[in-house]
Amino acid sequence: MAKVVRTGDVIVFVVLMGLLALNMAQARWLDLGSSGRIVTIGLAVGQAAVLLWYFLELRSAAVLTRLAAAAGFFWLALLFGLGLNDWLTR
Amino acid sequence: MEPTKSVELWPTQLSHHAQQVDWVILSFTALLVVLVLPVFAAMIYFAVKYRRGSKADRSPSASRNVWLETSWSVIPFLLAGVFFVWAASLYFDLFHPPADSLGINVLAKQWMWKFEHPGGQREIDTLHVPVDTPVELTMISEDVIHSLFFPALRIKQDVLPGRYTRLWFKADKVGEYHLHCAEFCGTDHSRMGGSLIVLDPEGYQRWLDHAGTDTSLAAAGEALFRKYGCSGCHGANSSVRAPNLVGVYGSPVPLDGGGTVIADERYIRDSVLYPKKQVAAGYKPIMPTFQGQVSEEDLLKLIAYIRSLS
Amino acid sequence: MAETQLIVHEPFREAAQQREADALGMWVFLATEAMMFGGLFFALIVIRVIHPQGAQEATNELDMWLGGLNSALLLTSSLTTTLAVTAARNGARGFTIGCLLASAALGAAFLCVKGYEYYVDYTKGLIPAVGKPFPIETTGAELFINGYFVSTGLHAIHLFIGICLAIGLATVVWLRRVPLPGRSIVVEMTGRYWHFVDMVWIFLYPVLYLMDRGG
Amino acid sequence: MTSIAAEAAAEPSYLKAGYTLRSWLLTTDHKRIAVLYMISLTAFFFLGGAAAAAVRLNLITPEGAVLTADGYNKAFTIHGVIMVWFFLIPSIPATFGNFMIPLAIGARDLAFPKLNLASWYILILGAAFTIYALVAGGVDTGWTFYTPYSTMFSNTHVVAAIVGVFISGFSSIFTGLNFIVTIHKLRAPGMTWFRLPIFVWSHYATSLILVLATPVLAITLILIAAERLLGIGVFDPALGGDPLLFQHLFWFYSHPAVYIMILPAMGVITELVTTFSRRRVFGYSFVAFASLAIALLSFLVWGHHMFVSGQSMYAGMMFSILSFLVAVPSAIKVYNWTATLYKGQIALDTPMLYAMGFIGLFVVGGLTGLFLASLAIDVHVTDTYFVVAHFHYIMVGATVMGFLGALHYWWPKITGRMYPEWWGRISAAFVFFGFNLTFFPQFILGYLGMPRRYFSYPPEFQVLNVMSSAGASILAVAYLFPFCYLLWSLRYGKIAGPNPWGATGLEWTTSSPPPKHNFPEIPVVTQEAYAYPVAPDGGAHHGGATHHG
Ligand code: HEA
Ligand code: HEA
Ligand code: HEC
Ligand code: CUA
Ligand SMILES: [Cu+2]
Repeated sequence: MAKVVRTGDVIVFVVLMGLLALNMAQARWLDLGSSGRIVTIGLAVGQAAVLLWYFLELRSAAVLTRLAAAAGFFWLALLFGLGLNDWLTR
Repeated sequence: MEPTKSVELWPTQLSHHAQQVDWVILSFTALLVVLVLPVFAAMIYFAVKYRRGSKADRSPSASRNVWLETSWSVIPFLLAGVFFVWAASLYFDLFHPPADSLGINVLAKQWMWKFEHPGGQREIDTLHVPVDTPVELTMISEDVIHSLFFPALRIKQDVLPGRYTRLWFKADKVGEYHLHCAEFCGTDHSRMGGSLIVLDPEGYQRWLDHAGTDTSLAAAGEALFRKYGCSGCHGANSSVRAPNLVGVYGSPVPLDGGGTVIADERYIRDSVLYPKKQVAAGYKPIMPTFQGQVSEEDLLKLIAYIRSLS
Repeated sequence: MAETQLIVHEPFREAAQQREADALGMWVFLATEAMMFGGLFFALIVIRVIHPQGAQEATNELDMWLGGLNSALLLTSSLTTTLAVTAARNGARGFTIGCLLASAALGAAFLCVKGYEYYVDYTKGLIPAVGKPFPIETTGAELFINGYFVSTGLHAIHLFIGICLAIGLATVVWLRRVPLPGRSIVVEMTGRYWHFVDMVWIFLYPVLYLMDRGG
Repeated sequence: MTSIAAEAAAEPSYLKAGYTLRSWLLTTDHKRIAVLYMISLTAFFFLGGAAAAAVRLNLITPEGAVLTADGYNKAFTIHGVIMVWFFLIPSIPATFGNFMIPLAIGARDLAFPKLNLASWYILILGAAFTIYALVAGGVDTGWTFYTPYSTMFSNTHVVAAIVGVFISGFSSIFTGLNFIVTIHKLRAPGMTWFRLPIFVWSHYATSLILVLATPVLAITLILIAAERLLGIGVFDPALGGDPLLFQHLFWFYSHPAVYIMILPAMGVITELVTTFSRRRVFGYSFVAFASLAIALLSFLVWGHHMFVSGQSMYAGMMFSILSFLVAVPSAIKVYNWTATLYKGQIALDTPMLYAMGFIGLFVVGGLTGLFLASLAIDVHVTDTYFVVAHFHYIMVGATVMGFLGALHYWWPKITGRMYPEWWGRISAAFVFFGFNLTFFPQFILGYLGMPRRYFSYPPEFQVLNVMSSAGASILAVAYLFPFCYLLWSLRYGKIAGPNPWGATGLEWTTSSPPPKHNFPEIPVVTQEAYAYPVAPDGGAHHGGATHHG
């Protein structure tokens, strides 16, 4: 069993839960004003990065696989960046 | 003054802007012809000279040339860039009407255009304007998206439900011209048009007098201001603490929670329909929403009234 | 021994090639899924930008503790999924089956909590087109809540598919129709999908429940 | 391995691998699936064409000659929907891409053959919904489904049509996914990226767009359907929603989609120009990377469809300059094709005529695209026939010509028969003439101020409209020619050898039509693409590949 349950995975899980707790606490008890949005998203991005890197094994994946994963995010950044620009400058 | 029925190959130029747009497209065309004529000529020339079996010189030649390729992609782009700037600056002007424009309200609905002059004169599908005077249209739709298009002025602007859009022009020739709806809006989209009638100033005045109306927009707005109960709070001797609307129009309003906005048509409209969206600093958000009670047409009158207070 | 069990299917010439192709195919598929949810996130953010007030009031209607519980459930299911993949690679059949079923159970628990939340929303009149009229007057609030239903609904559908996959996979592993570790790639691919669905929630939760809360 | 190879050597052509309907409908052979696509897409093209015929017929008189206003609105909507989603987007990729990519890279099939078959069924299912919407009474929103008209005001079969388009999107996504994985993972030994034919590069770029843009359309259509059925209001101003949000999401997909429609055709043209001038393409790497550049840039310009929509002025300016930027890689392609002709051995066979027609019409369409990208010009001509002319020059003038060029070029490979050359050339000339007569007058109409989607129009526009309709009838006949003589050639055409054109490319090294498993043995590539000269019909011995074993 020791071979199957790797401590690394458990640590990653703990980190993920920790980030979740941090995000909830921040939203509930801290009033960060307008930078709160960035903090919330930042913590989520952190969680997603950990998930991608470890659980989704990008850590040991081929360059091509990493590119495929990055492509999705890059193109979403295009949508958000160019798209929001309209509302922010109207 | 009937729109011409014969074939025309170039549309009338009714404004300085129209002339400019024509110049942009004509000179841009000239540039592009210069850029691509060699391509077409070379294609035909090669097709003849190097046709299979011909005795042309085919000594080996490079199958790539980075400098050549870079230059024929970058130079046309830079040349075209001039036209980007020119066209963009004309576009910029379209967003900046002169301050002394004659303001006319436009209400679009399936399938008609309603125009309201400041004096309260109203017309449907026909718009009378004075020549050589900047005219600014404040437009809103009661249903779907429409688009007001004046080919002779080379301008159009979508007319949205829920938000004012603007269009301005200065017609410089007396006459009658087409106006169309250019955004697909259902069954009678193609019939949602009419005429733009440009009159000399006296003619316009005469038209205004004839089109006669008992009340100007602002006066009608004042009546509505009482009818909807606005004056109950905003009136001079009201017991409710609400901002005095005298002089509000066009001036900056500090907002609750920071920031300021210029009180333009859009802001006033939002204040009436979505009062909680932007609350004026120092007041309680007690103003009720009038959504579903005040029609777009009445809103424009209320705005005209508030505007007349400054 | 892993490779001997691997059957090479038609267009492929060798096992490694097939494996890489499957992996790449899965990632490309996940990228398309990301774009699809991305459009929805874009809509939600735009609503937050144009109606900050309404969106905030709507956010306050959502129960961040139930949402947080759901986040925890899904993160745990991601752990069990990872364990399943490792176990499959090691040929530990029983443990693989156990972990897959645990993931499915955690996913089902998520859906139950979500269902309960929807029920609470129903009693408050938040659900569009049914029940009581919408309680909040501020513009944008109703819009935001509707966006919440579309996005959590779409996510729930994805999770439901994931649960079916996990149970189905556990069954075929149990029946030895998917021999382990030879075909552990199948567990791996299902795992990828599962983690992805979790990742969507990782973003949905803060965007829907946490952002701009309070006030 | 060896046993498969021995089997393949004796293998009959893919056409003879079974004659039952079942052997076609359940095939996983990419070549047979390509043929299934070809048959269904031809049907869709004629269906969309019939709607175009109704449109043009109606516009002969200013008051509308044959239809009612509603009927007209439904006609151009179904014309746009069918032509875009059920003809042009799948056209070249799903037929020639499907057939040729595995052959061109030396593979036995696409990476996921079953998924490939599923893509075809998905497309047909989508088409079934769309056609249901048509026969149940039609849709009248235009192919752009603009809100709030489509969500709150139209009382036609919007949801059925949207479901049809939504489903067809998955066909696109799966095809793109299949191509990406195939091109990455199934290239024959020695087939490096820089030995790939440009046709494959351009399909790779197309697939990127298919995979990254289509899902956004899917979610947008879901939102529309939800709004129409449940009133969720995301695009509804009455609830505070913003119709411009719809437009942003729609064009985020639909502008890249127009490059889905042109990139594969550009790949075809590169094959045609090199084959028929027996020259290596000038500046291979520029042309290859131009495809990728177009794919990337295509995602940055969508707002140029919204210059007068009420979008912010700054957004308009940004999208305008970015649109100018897309012209750069397109210019590279055009100039490099021309340079390829230099010192070539040019033969003006039918496919080459289509290629030259493509270049000419694409340039006109592309340059008028630049006019549209220029802000002040677009304010005048947007939503007029100028735009209609622009996109027909590219989509019909260029892409459909590219499709016909590909059809003639690969016909011998697909069917094993030659088409009649004389008829081919005559029809190409007719298509070119009919096309220009149909669509050139529309540029003038547009600049004069005739709005698009108009059932009736001011009488002074009649002369130009009649010209356009006359051109359309010539065009219709010109499209029927190839339909007839290609069918004829299936039986009576000259038998084609493996390489009738003397072209490079692995597809020409195998027999015509190819055996079920494409190659007797997986070829090993030792040369760059377009390594001319090659002797005609010596395919198996010269095609830039050697066979081992
Ligand atoms: C295959 C389809 C296709 C393609 C490839 C293109 C290519 C381009 N399109 Fe087009 N377009 C459509 C299909 C297509 N379009 C459709 C369907 C619509 C209408 C949708 C609707 O509303 O229904 C539309 C609408 C449309 C608009 C909006 C019009 C409006 O509604 O107001 C604009 C505006 O910028 C535009 C621009 C361009 C540009 C800049 C290119 C460029 O990519 C063109 C690049 C090519 C060249 C420039 C030519 C080659 C270059 C040279 C010969 C070198 C010389 C060049 C230089 C000076 C740099 N298109
Ligand atoms: C790939 C795309 C594609 C293709 C190939 C075509 C092909 C053609 N299109 Fe299309 N068109 C669009 C895409 C396309 N179009 C789009 C996206 C729109 C916008 C829709 C919208 O506004 O929402 C549009 C709109 C559009 C309009 C504008 C309508 C309006 O705004 O009011 C017009 C008008 O002339 C037109 C004409 C034509 C013509 C004459 C052809 C010809 O090339 C077609 C020639 C082919 C045939 C005619 C078929 C030949 C066979 C037969 C005729 C035999 C069977 C027929 C009968 C029995 C009658 N099209
Ligand atoms: C119940 C009292 C009440 C009524 C009735 C009322 N208002 Fe108001 N209004 C307020 C208060 C309080 C404010 C300031 C807080 C805010 O901005 O919401 C306000 C703000 C405004 C503003 C913004 C002015 C500024 O300085 O920012 C406008 C414009 C306005 N109201 C117009 C109207 C019109 C038009 C009507 C009638 C159709 C109306 N109001 C009816 C109470 C009222
Ligand atoms: Cu109003 Cu079109
Ligand atoms: Cu575009």
